[in-house]
Amino acid sequence: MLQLSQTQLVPDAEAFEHPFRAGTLTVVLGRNRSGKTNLCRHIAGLACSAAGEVSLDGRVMSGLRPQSRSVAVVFQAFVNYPNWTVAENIASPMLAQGVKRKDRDIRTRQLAEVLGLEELMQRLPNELSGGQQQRLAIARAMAQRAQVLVLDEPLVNLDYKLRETLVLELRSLLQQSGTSVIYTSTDPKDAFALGDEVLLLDEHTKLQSGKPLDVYRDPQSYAAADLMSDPGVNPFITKASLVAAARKAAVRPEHVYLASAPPPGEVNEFQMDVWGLETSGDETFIHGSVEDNPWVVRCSGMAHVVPGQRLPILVRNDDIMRFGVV
Amino acid sequence: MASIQLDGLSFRYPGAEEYTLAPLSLNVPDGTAFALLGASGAGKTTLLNLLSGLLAPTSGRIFFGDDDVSYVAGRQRNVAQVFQFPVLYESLSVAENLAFPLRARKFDPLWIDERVRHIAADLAITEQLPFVAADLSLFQKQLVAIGRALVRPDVSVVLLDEPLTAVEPRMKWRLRQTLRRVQEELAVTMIYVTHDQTEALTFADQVAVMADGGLLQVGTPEQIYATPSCEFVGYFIGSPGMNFVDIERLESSLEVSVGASRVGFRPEWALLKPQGQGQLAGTVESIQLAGTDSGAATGVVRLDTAAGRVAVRGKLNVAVGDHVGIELRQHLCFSAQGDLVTAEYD
Amino acid sequence: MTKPYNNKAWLGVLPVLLIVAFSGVVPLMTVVNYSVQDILDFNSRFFVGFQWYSETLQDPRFVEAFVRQLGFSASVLIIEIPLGLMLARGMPREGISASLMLVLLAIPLLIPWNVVGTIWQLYARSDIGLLGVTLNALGLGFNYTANPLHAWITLLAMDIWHWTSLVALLAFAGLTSVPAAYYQAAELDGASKWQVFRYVELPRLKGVLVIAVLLRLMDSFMIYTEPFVLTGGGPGNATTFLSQHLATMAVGQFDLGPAAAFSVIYFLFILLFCWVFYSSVVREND
Amino acid sequence: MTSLGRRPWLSVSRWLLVCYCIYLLLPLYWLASIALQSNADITGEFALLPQNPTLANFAEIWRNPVWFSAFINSLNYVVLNTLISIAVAVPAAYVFSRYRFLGDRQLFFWLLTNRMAPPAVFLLPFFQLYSAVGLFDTPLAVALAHCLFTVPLSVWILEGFMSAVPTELDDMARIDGHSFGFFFMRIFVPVNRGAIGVTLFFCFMFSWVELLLARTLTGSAAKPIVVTMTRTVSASGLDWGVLAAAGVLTVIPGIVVVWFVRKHLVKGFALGRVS
Repeated sequence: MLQLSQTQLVPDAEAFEHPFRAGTLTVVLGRNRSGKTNLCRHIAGLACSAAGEVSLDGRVMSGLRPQSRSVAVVFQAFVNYPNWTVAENIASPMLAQGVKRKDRDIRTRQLAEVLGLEELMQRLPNELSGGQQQRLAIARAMAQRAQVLVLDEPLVNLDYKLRETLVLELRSLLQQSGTSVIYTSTDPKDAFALGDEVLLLDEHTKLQSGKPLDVYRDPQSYAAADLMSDPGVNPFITKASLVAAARKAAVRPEHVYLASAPPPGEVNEFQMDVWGLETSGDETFIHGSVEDNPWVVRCSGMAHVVPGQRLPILVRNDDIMRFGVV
Repeated sequence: MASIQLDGLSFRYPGAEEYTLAPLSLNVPDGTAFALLGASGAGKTTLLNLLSGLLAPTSGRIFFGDDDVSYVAGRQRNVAQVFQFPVLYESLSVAENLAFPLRARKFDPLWIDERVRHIAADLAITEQLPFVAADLSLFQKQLVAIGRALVRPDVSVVLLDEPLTAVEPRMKWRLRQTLRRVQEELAVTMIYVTHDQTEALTFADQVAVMADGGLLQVGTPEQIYATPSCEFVGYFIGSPGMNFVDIERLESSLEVSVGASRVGFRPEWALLKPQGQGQLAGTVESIQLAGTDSGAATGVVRLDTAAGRVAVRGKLNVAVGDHVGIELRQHLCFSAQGDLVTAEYD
Repeated sequence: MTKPYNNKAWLGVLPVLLIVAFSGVVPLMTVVNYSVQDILDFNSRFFVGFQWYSETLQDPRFVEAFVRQLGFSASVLIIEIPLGLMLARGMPREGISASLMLVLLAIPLLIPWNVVGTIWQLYARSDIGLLGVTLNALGLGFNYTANPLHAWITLLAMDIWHWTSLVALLAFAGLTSVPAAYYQAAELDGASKWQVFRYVELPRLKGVLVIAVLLRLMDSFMIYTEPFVLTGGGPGNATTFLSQHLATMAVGQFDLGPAAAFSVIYFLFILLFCWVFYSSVVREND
Repeated sequence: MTSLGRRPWLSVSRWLLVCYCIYLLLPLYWLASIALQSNADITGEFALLPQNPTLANFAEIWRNPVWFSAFINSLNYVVLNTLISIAVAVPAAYVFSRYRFLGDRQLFFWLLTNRMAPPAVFLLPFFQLYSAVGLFDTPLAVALAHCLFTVPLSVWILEGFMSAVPTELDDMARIDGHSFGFFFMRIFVPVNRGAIGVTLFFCFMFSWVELLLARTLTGSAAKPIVVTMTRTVSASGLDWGVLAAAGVLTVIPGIVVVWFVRKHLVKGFALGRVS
């Protein structure tokens, strides 16, 4: 179990504690510049402005150099040794651990097969595609057989479709490995797809943590709710009766229904002035304003909506999230 | 403004055997928002460089309107391009940057100022006009780059090479909407290169899907999504993409077109049923949460079936290892070679 | 990612410090030491304060040499910087012709400075030199050993031959760092040649040009060997520059005090250039 | 790339480049032609092409121990200087590019001032210093003296190149468990071999061409080629042929070195900063 205590990701940030239970895959979710990379470097022992104690199974690692921590890292940029071949790159951590050549070659070949690099063994990293370079970095991290594996937004620089396939590969790969895995991302989909646990980071400090579905269902703050939806939650307006005495209230884009497809249960109707829409085929995001608050409605399939149209929309009562009830 | 007509256009680096861009023909009507969608290495940027005149075609013709520009130099083609990162005259002010192409073409100075102010207002960068380009934020710089491309009244086509790559995720949506709005207002022909299907389907009236230097399908976003011309397009569009199963593997019959050997269905076209029902039997292999719908958890269920792995989207009222039936509410038929066969579906 | 602060880094820098200090600090101290004393012989020295400094500054030969040096350095800059820039714009950027051009232009930078003097001596002599004979054949009565103007022109021609490549290669390095997209955008804009140079290339060349100007200024300011071999400072002392003047004073007449004072003034002048250079280029990058 | 977008306005600068190349090659051609002529032909009636070219002058150099040893002495201290400079500059440049430390900016500036120090200023003090230390008239003396100029330049160029190498590479090696030494020698230095090659060229360039310090710090034992050449002009009769031959021989090593590092030359000239 990896335990963080009095952790401040930047000097004046609010300190927090967090246990990463052994064998679990925790997705650290946060916007850009919310401290995700600092958290990764802090755990790995690399130079960064974070402070606080890091202990692994009770053993305090804070003072130790990265070399003597059992932590492997995959960086956001595809970092491989440019002058070594693919095989040498994968074998690098085993070389440092003094594993004998015979075993090294076997494990290198196994990992290369698992990550689809077996024909590229003698190639140099810059001859590989982006996806292959990141697979190489993942293979090397796994070759280390570290107790903790940290992946800092590993897929963000890859093509849209490649990202989708690699997330699947990573899921099966990481679950079998049995190590504690920390995976940072800005996309809540990764939290749902990969995370046994999710840790929300905002303004360089911990916001909330727990099972993805639990955190999604009852976020403890507006910011936590906002993080778990992409593109963010819809802020509720001043209608006192609806939101009772809550200081703040919001509803998730996917919980706003079109009048044409009403959901079960008690609903409230609003009118939305449509600005425009975005679609990826499977789902469509309708952007507009509801009582001059910017709102987004997510619906499945390709909705046919025209900018300037006034769209009747429905919100179920128990989909409204209320915060700071006085 | 001009329509773009390509026939048999291709490109191959001297000395290479296979084509970087296989011969293709395409017609882009004037004023359309056109997207070139494909993974990296699909030949999108090569096509763009052929249109901008940076590369000379190996074979085939390019027509802007009805004049043949295949071998005409870029400066005579009246083409504008927006790159992945903002390409501006860093030492000049925003106003000078916007006026530059107009001054180079010797338009009347008074008219130039008016035009620059009009475009700046359109892109909401009026206050930035006096500032030196180098001092702007990345987002503002890309807006100015777009302004430079739109400022010329006689521009025949505006080429955009993944213009949002360097922009922060939260700002992408705003830039996309601005681009779309301005494109409709000025009715200028735009060709938008991207590997991101959301950008392609959102921006374009017409989408061309490319892979390995070849053009697979051209159609409206709905056509591309609902009736992919081949299995690759079906799989490439949609996350997760379309499932494909061999017809003889199906449990029960399904109206199937003549000559079809495989059936394709999108995860949201299928429904999980109790064991024994539906056209396919499968065991749940993994569950991927995506959120809740009216309180119940929803997401993607991946199943192992006699015909291989499939993904079904819906309520997650199953657990790993359950044996269930899969009912296809909608499907398409594909030939053995993977091409769409005239589909019958309700 | 700002660089972490770590004083253990001094271990890596220590060897450099020792080597450079050994040949840099000790001699400098001795020079400064001599510059404030009157040394008759090894054991009789008198502290004379700034006497040598004021004397040197008023010494007409120093002032003449200084003016000549400024004149030479100025003319070197005026010709070599623009010429180097234009050459760089003409240089091929890809393929074997690019490598050949690089090697050809680098040659003069690799020739020992006295050999450059010798080459130009052989080349410009009016009896056996290709240039000398041709010019005389044209009836110009060219003789750089006798006529001060001819000596100056030959010296300048030699320096241009010797150092313009440095400016060209520096400018070329700056030009090749301009991403292709900027040229493409200018092409689509219909920008003219001049506009491409003024708005695309020049802004990116600022850093490199500052390096070129200051390198050429300082190196030309210190020039000794080539004029010594070619004209020996002659005819008369028409081409005696600062370094030569210092060398004759220090080694020749062995009056250590003034020579040391002269050296310190010379060094302070160079230090001034260096500070301008450091603050404009290096600080800009940090 | 078969491209239409080639910059058509190259013609003027390209034409100027060709003229300059001619201007550059003429004196070199003349040096070679003089080197191939006997003294009689040289001072005889003027001719564009060497009438009866002979290799006598080169043979004279090859046989004459004074010239030959001078050549070896020169190469001696140049190689020594280059090795010392690189051995010392590589770790320093690594540290400058990776860390901030007490007085790093001032030290970098001080190094720069040494590169710019006029050699003439140091003639006498060097002479005294190196004689006092007992190094006078040895290749090491000249090598060390040249370090005053080549080491700062090497640190400057290498620091420029090394800051372009992402620090994640160092982090990666630490996480893999490699010691600093292993990372430095097996990963960092090989990755920067292009930069080191270019720096080698700049050190060679400076040390090989310098005369003043080389002459001051050598007596007879370690007299380099550059000094022997100046002696020949003033002392013995003006044997132009042999002098030109020696001149040709001093040009060749430079060409060989620059040919090997030509690929990285441009980046080197950008001093690693602009790239």
